[in-house]
Amino acid sequence: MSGGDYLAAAYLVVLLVILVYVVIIGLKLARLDRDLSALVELARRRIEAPASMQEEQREQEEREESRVG
Amino acid sequence: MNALDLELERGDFALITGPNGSGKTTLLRLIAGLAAPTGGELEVDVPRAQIGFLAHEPLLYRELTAVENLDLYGRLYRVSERRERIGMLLERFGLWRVRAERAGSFSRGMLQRLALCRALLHEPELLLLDEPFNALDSEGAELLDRELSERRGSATFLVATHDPARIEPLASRRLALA
Amino acid sequence: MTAYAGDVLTLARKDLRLELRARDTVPAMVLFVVATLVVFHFALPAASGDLAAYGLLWVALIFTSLLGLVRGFAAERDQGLLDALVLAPVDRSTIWVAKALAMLAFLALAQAVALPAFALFFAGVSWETVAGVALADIGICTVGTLLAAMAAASRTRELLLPLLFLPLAIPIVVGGVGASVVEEPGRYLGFLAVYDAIFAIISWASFEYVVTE
Amino acid sequence: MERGADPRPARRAVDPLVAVPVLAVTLLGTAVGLVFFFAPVDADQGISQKIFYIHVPCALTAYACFAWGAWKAYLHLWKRTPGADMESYVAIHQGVIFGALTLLTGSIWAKASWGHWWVWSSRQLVLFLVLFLFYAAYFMLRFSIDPGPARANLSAVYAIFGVALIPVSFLAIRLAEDFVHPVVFKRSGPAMTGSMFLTFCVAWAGILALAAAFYHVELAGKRLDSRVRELRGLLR
Repeated sequence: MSGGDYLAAAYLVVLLVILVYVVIIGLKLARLDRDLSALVELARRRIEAPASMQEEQREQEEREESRVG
Repeated sequence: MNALDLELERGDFALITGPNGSGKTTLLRLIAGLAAPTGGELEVDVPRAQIGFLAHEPLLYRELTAVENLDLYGRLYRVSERRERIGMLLERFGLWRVRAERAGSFSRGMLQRLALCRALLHEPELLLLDEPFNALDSEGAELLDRELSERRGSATFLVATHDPARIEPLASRRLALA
Repeated sequence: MTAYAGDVLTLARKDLRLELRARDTVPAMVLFVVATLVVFHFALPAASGDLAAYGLLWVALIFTSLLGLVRGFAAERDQGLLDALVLAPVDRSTIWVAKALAMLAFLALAQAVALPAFALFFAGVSWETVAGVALADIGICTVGTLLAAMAAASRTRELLLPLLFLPLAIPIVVGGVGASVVEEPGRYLGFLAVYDAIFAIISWASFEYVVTE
Repeated sequence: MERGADPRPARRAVDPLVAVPVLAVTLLGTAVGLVFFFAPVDADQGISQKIFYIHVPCALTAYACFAWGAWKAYLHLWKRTPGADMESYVAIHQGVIFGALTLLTGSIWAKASWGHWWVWSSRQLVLFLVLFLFYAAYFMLRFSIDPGPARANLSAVYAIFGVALIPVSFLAIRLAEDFVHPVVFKRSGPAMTGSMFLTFCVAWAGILALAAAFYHVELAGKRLDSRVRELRGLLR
């Protein structure tokens, strides 16, 4: 390994860490997107179904929530 | 524990009821200054030296004797005539004959009585009692009844319990936590 | 000042009385340090000489103090007593000073056996080493007591304290080993004193936030 | 949340979430250009000396992150600034990332110039090893306490210990050299010519901007998390 290879290795390592960081942030955004779409679904159902069906709603949400979470 | 607003004047006797987990203990810890509120404001204009706190835990050192425990707190709370006051309290709560025994050897009821002595040792203005009657036998419960009725009016009380029958007659304020 | 000192005395006496009554920390520390030194004897190859022995002495001292520190707030934590001490109308840093003094006493007792044992098993213990140990003990007890209170508030108590303590103990080991090994150890003793001063001030100023919300 | 009724978050003059990354990209772009095409090759060490332009900035940026984390910890403890605990945590998280980068690039540089992946006589490398252990314990502490005021206080106190540990450990490492490891490999401070110094400054500014970008992105991510939790609570 010549001096130049080490130099390339050093900068490559930094680039890799930056890319890993971007991937992590991307995964977080994907998870947030999934959570938010579940919540939008929840809100829509809440508006359509009157509050009186609250209890039955809650079980369904629990099941849905456990699938998403 | 969700939102709540509570105003207490000096001399009030507030009874806090509610099922387990409704936040009774949290409320007492907040007022005692052992927990920080995450929202809203909390104002307790009673100095720490004037607060007596009875928690689920007896807050006593198992390895120390009854007298040593009360002596420790007596010094920290700068109680005047400490020795006499400790003797009187142990007498009143029927613990005089076991005063030199390790708190670790006490039964749950005796520990609760000793904890009451600790909470009343420095004649606090504000008394926060969390489930004071549980683990007390009938004799202990009568001693506590007498103590509460004697001090009613001269001190401010906040008593949390989930069977309020015993304290109902003394209460001037009631707060039910959902 | 006397009220502050009075509270420290009350709390420290309570810790010493607890130890006298239960007698579980100091005997364990003494046996641990002597056993560790014996293990080190077998761990040292023949030609390793005195320098390695001094290094191992300090490893033994650091881990013995860890043993004591883990027990530091055991009584308060197991019986939820920190609430009672925090509620008492005392300056919260007195709890730290009193516990640090108690730890210092336990450590000194363990080292009163460890240093002669080291001299017997390995190599002579110079006055500089003893001075180094004394200064290091102050640093260990000031920082260690605060970290013990932190660990007591966490779920993984015994596991967490060594992780929190060892990085902060590296400078103490450097100062200590230097004091025992180098000809003119003045710089190392001075460094230990500086370490003690810096971390005593920070611990004293921040202990209140470790035990209250 | 504090934004009240206005559904669309108010647009601050310049949103750091955009400005800082843009600054980071431009600075790092010029820095890489300068390093490879402008900065002269070192006479005795050769091309591998150019690792200096990434290694030292990462180290200095890590110090800055730890110091920023301690500052936020101070604000949390003594000034009760809301949100300071989260900012302290994120800042220290950046510090550990750039600390790890310092260790990695440093060991590559050590291999290039002295043939060993780890060299105890390079003080800065050893200091980062100590700091890395210390701040790894910071995360262990944080993950072993339930979220709440107690965790915030303990993390803040520990963060302040960390920043005090930096100078103390540096002194300890220097003192240790006399008996632990007589100095064998000593890198004379690079006599920096004008162009080298310019490249170094641009590289450092770039790395600092990169850390700031990560800091803002992560903070925004954490804020989004708490908003989603809050929304879920409301709809529950």
